[in-house]
Amino acid sequence: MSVRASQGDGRAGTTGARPGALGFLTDTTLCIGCKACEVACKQWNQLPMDDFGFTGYSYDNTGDLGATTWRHVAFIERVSDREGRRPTRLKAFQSNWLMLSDVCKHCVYAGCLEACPTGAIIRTEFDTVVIQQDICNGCGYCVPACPFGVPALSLTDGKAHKCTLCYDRLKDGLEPACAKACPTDSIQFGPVEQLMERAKRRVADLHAQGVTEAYIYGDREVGGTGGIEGLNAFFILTAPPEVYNLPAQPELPQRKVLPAFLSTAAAALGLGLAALLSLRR
Amino acid sequence: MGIKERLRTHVGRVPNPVSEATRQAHARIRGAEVTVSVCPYCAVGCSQLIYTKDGRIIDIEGNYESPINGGTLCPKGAATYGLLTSPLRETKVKYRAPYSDHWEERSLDWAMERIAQLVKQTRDVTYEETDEHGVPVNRTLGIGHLGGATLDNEENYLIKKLWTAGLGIVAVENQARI
Amino acid sequence: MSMGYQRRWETRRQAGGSAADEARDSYYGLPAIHKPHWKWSIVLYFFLGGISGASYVVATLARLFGGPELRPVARAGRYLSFLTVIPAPLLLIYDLGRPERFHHMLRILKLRSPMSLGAWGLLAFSLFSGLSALTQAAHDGLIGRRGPARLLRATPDRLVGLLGSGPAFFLSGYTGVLLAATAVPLWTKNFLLLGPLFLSSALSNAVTALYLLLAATRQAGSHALERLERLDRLALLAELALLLGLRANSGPVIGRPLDAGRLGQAFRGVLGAGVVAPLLLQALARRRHGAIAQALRLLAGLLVLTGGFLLRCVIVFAGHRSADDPHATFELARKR
Amino acid sequence: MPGLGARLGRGGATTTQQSLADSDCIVIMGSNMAENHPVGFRFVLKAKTKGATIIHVDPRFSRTSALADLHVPLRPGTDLAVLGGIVNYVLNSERWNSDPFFKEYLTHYTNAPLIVSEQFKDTEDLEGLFSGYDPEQRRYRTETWQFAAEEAEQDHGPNAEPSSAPVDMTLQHPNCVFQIVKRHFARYTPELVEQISGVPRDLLITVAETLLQNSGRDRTSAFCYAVAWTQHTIGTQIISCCALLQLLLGNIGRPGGGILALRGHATIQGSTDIPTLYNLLPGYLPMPSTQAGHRSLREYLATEQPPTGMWFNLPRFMVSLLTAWYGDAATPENDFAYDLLPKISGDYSFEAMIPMMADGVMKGLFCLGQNPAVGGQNAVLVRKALANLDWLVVRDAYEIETAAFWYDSPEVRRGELRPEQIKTEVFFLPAALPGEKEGSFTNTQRLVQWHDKAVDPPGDCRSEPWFLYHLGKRLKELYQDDDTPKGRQITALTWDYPTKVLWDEPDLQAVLKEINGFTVADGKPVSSFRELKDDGSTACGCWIYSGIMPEEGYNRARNRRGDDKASLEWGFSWPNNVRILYNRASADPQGRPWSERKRWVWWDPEQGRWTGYDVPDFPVDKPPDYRPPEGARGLDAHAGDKPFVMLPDGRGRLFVPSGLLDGPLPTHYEPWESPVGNLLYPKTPRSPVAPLFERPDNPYHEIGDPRFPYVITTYRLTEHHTAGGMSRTVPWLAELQPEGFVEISPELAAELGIANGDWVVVSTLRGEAEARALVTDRIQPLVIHGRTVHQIGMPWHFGYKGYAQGGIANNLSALIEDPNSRIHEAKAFTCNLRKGRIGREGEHPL
Repeated sequence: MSVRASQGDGRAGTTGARPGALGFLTDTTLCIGCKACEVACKQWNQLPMDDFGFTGYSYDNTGDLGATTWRHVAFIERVSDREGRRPTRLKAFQSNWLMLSDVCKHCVYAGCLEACPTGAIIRTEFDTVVIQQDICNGCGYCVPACPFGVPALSLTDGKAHKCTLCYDRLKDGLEPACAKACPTDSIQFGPVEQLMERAKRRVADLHAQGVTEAYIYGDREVGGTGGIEGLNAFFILTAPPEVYNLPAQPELPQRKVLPAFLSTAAAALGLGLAALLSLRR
Repeated sequence: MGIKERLRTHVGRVPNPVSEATRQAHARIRGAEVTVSVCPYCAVGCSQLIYTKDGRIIDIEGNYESPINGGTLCPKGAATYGLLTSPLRETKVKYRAPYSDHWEERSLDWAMERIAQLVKQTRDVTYEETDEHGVPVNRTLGIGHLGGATLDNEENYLIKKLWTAGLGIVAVENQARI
Repeated sequence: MSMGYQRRWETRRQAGGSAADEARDSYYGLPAIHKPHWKWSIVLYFFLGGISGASYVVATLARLFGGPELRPVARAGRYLSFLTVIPAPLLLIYDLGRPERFHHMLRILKLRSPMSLGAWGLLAFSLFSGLSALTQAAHDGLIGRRGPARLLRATPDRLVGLLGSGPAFFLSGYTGVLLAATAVPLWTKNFLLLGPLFLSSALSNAVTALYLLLAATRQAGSHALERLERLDRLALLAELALLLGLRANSGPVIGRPLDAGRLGQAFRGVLGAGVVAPLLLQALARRRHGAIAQALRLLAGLLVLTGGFLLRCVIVFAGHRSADDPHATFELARKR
Repeated sequence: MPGLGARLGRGGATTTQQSLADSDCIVIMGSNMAENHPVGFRFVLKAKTKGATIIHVDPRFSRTSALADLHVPLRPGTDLAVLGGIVNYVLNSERWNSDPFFKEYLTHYTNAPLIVSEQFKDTEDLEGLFSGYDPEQRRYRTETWQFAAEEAEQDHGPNAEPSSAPVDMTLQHPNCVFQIVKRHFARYTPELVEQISGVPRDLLITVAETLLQNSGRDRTSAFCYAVAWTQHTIGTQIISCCALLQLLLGNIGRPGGGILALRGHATIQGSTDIPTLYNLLPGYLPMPSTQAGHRSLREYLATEQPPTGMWFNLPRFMVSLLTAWYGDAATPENDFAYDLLPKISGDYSFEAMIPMMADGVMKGLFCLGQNPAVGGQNAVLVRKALANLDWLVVRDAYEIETAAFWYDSPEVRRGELRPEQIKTEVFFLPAALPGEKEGSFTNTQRLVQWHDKAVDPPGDCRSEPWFLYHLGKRLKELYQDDDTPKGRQITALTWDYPTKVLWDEPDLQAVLKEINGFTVADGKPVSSFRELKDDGSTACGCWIYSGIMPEEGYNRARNRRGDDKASLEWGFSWPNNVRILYNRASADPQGRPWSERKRWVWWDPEQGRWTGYDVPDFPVDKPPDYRPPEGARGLDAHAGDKPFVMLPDGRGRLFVPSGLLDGPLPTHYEPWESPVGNLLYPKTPRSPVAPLFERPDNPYHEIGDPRFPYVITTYRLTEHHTAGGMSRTVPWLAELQPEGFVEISPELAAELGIANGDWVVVSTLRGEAEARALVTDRIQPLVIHGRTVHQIGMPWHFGYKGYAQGGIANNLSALIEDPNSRIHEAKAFTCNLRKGRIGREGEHPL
């Protein structure tokens, strides 16, 4: 896939990440789909197992991110070509069976956070996005407000949940559980600025090794678009975002608030006028 | 918090009202005791840290110091806490009498004594002092043993020593064979 | 796996088809975003809130500009507004995952969150609606003649009505913005239309409700009813235009739930039976007299109200459907 | 393990996981490393990041293949043909014949130049058989497999290889090992290998060329394998063929080289070193056997002690072991109580035990952390055997299938068997888990690591040492007045370990000290096996672990200081803390590093000793130019350029005159159940010496049986562990792979009308298992002998207990063994598959 160059909005850098922001770089080219991240996350956060069953979706039996699944590994089989021929000479690193450990993107501007009417969702001192469980009243508005399908309401406690980027661990200077467990360093944790530099070098290396498909998902060109201004948890992918069930150029939903209110106000004026004209003596 | 500060954090375009619980949040392993362990699953040999508070395990993670895993774990290793605390974990002795259709709960001491008696009975009946050529063999084929590859070296040593050298049980086998 | 959608193996799969085939067009057809959990209580809130706000506006305008003929309209509008706003917070609290924490809604005021604005707006409007209704009741002698009643009669009800019309319009229309400011493809794609659509529908619903009430109780004269019907016609025409615009603007992929299945039928039902048919029936009624005309108007009124409720059902649940459709999400967020 | 042992001297992995990061090419074959050893796979990716080529040879496209540069699909059971093809290509390649490195390594470090007896006849001459075959007994006599000079001295026993055997350093002699090997593999042409295995010829050549380009003075290649090599009737020979190839390529004993055996259990290596195995004593001493003539200690030593090499020290190891076990009862006068040690006279391996139980020979069984009702071959027969026991003791943390067979097995659920008909008295004792007890595991690279105790086990859960110690105490008491051998055997056993307060838990430091060895007089630990004596003055439970506790209270398994080189201060690696085995070979014959890049252990002429990053696996002060004097014994008989210290002549063996039961050279035979015959040797399609269990409840499929047209292979998933007792019971793992399934290709699915997610039933003559079908391109049909052969893959974790359940794959497999390792064949057999279920909808699977 080729990602078109950005429109050039004059801002430096490829994301609007704030200085000192902490985040994840999830490099799918190093992912072996072991799901250690899923388990380490559930272990640390003491999340229950899901209501499960065999899906037939390759090796993905958890399906998506949810209230009790904050890391989710997607599996996409791209083994055969159209004629059913299996490859033998493969691209360097992950190829043909794509695996991605999905997670909350901790957007630079986050739809869930801006939607939250109670202030339960906050931006922390680490620039991560966290749902405060002592505040959330389960209105559920953050759920559709996320362009990535991350937060979800729990059936058991009625509140919204998602990855906290291990906020409690960060407070003690500990690495998030998933990044720590990841055996192949597919999940890397650190200051977003450093991770972005590393990701760019990695993508350049991959291109040099013939993996010309590799690109960063989560900057202002793809993933972190439309007012989101980049993702603090971003990815290196080798196929179009949709393959991994990710939107290519999502928008921050709250961008619509003002224009929508303006059009509604205009309608109110119009209808009010119509009413006035209709009703007046 | 002053009213001004409160307004600033609670009213605005996108205010950021941090709760008291969030301010107090911290890793539950803060101040916990740490014990170094080894992952019980495969043979890669990942070093683990077991965190305990008040005699209870609260967390198990990889050990950064290990030259093998360097803090990482696979899904099974990461689930070790679950292995120790699963709701399905058995902590009571269960006994099933011959031809019975149900388990019975028994004391550990009763079971140990009954097992010792059964070992003696079976061994006494099946013991061979010599083979058909009169060569001393001092063994029993009447009792067998399976398991060892998930046990400790010291445990394997005691198994081999007690069963084979002490009781003449020769059919002692573990998962290395499968 | 999050709740609310089926696993693929519960549906038909083709012999010989592989896991790779199922992930060819999308990720096994699984949703790319999460839809909200909103069910009937929210739809009902949208409906009643719309009527409440719009009837308040109608009442205010009737009081301000309608002259004595429209006094009954103003009175009925104030009562209707108050009656329909009472269940609103209850429906909202009922919908919460943690209802006991409903007051957290008023913990902050967040200008970027339509829901936060909505909570405050609903609170503000309830005060106005309550005050106006009480004032009306005081005038009508329903709460006695002394004490508070006297105080209420002294309130400047026209000024109150004027001030309350802002929140009233807000309550009728913000729900459209609430839907628009999400990642749900059908809603956000039509972000400029939903507010006006809900507003016009609210107006026609409120007017129709008032019309039926006044006609049934024979409280208003024919002039008053004619004016109401005129307003209803305008509102319905606006609604018709907005609905057609919404369908066209949604496009083939995002708009698919408006075409297919039960929701498609419902959408066509809203258009046909909820908007076009009442317009035609009203036109027909204007050429007739007596019982037939009354029956036609009654039918038209019922169709409008049913259509108004159904419209909100369709918009909400078709939105859910579009959220479950990864193609709709990708269409919305495709590379530009 | 005999596969590596026979050619290199020890059965253990020759290298470490960390050393893979130094590889230039890594071939993963017979292993799905990324899935089953994800953390070990880090080092593969580290090598890859540095530019190494990763090759995965495997029937399936797995998570390992996804990260590889080459995926080489082959039919299950044809690994040896593919390896043979690589050997053949290498020997005739331009590079191998032009770079002097290879021949220098070969002539000095291996037995390639040795001349083999004229009487030896190869499979080339005898249509797939070696000389000395006895068809009656289905076994080989090895007299004709010896080296030329030895023939006259047959009396010295099978291990007697004098270091003075004739050699031809030019490798031209027609009967030198090198020429025999070359002729032996000449048949394995890329074309024929393609027909047998389905590996396209150009792909085979690419693999061989990649290996050649990445082997030499300055480059090394490594092989990683696991049970997908061992679990074949020719498993040992597959591994030994890899050892042969790595010797040819000069990759053994060098950083980034070697063969990494990937073990599946936490201490499968340890439970072989300190074997809970019927045919071994600790430290790889052979178990005394009446069949081998071990009637007395003298005879035992006479047959097993070679005059040269490390094993010359056998008497010290054996006497020290007997002293450790029988203490005061072991005296020089009574041959250290050798008679009390039981003798074997047959096969009592796991597979042999199953018929013993089913036939009532074996009446009682202990299962300590093993789940044969799921993990045992022909699991239907296993459960039948369990139902025929008088008593069964299961110790586990969970109620596993083996404990529940009498009320919850498929047989009971189908109504074929009722609990009221089963006599077995069953004890389930809850076990303590690591974290609740201390002890040591030996990992896949022979690294012994101690785990400390964090908390007390819950309820009645107890450690194995507690159970054994107290059961032993009770039995000693029961037998205290019995003066017959069976009484003396148990009463003589040393069993006095200090105990700790809680529940009288035996002190494992004391057990470790006994394993390490100590001088009897003062009880002080020995610092190395070199201190062991054959006069009863030392006791030692496992000589290869000597040095793990060099002084009282110093437990080297508890060392926890790692570094980025050999990490000598992290744990203890047997032998003697050596990390890369045979590392003398990391230097050239003169003792200099082969290259700066591949420096590891070298001779320091100034200090007059071997030095380097690792502990030298070699007498530390033996100079490279040392030549043994006439009549030298033990290690003194090895020259200074012979790295393979365990072997009689110190040379790695391309040709194995003894120690392998199925031939001195690796030969491809088809799996016992195969869709096709053997194209290499049509008259000898299958292993001529594989031990069979021919009985009505263990029937085999004939070659090409049309009722069972598909090849099936069984395997594990990242998300589960072995027979599932430790993973299907854990919620967080169960949800990740919640049900049993079989993987089939879209081609087969289309043929049989099966949709993804459908129920299917897999069947053999032994039994059936049902599962969901996962239709995937990762499984592919192969063209074999010109016809399409479909493959089926089935994870074998699943059973009828725990959260995640599914049909038992081992219901399908058969009792059949590799003659050397006595490991079964579950990686390749034949089966049928149909759409449908055995049980009813809504029931959990059978």
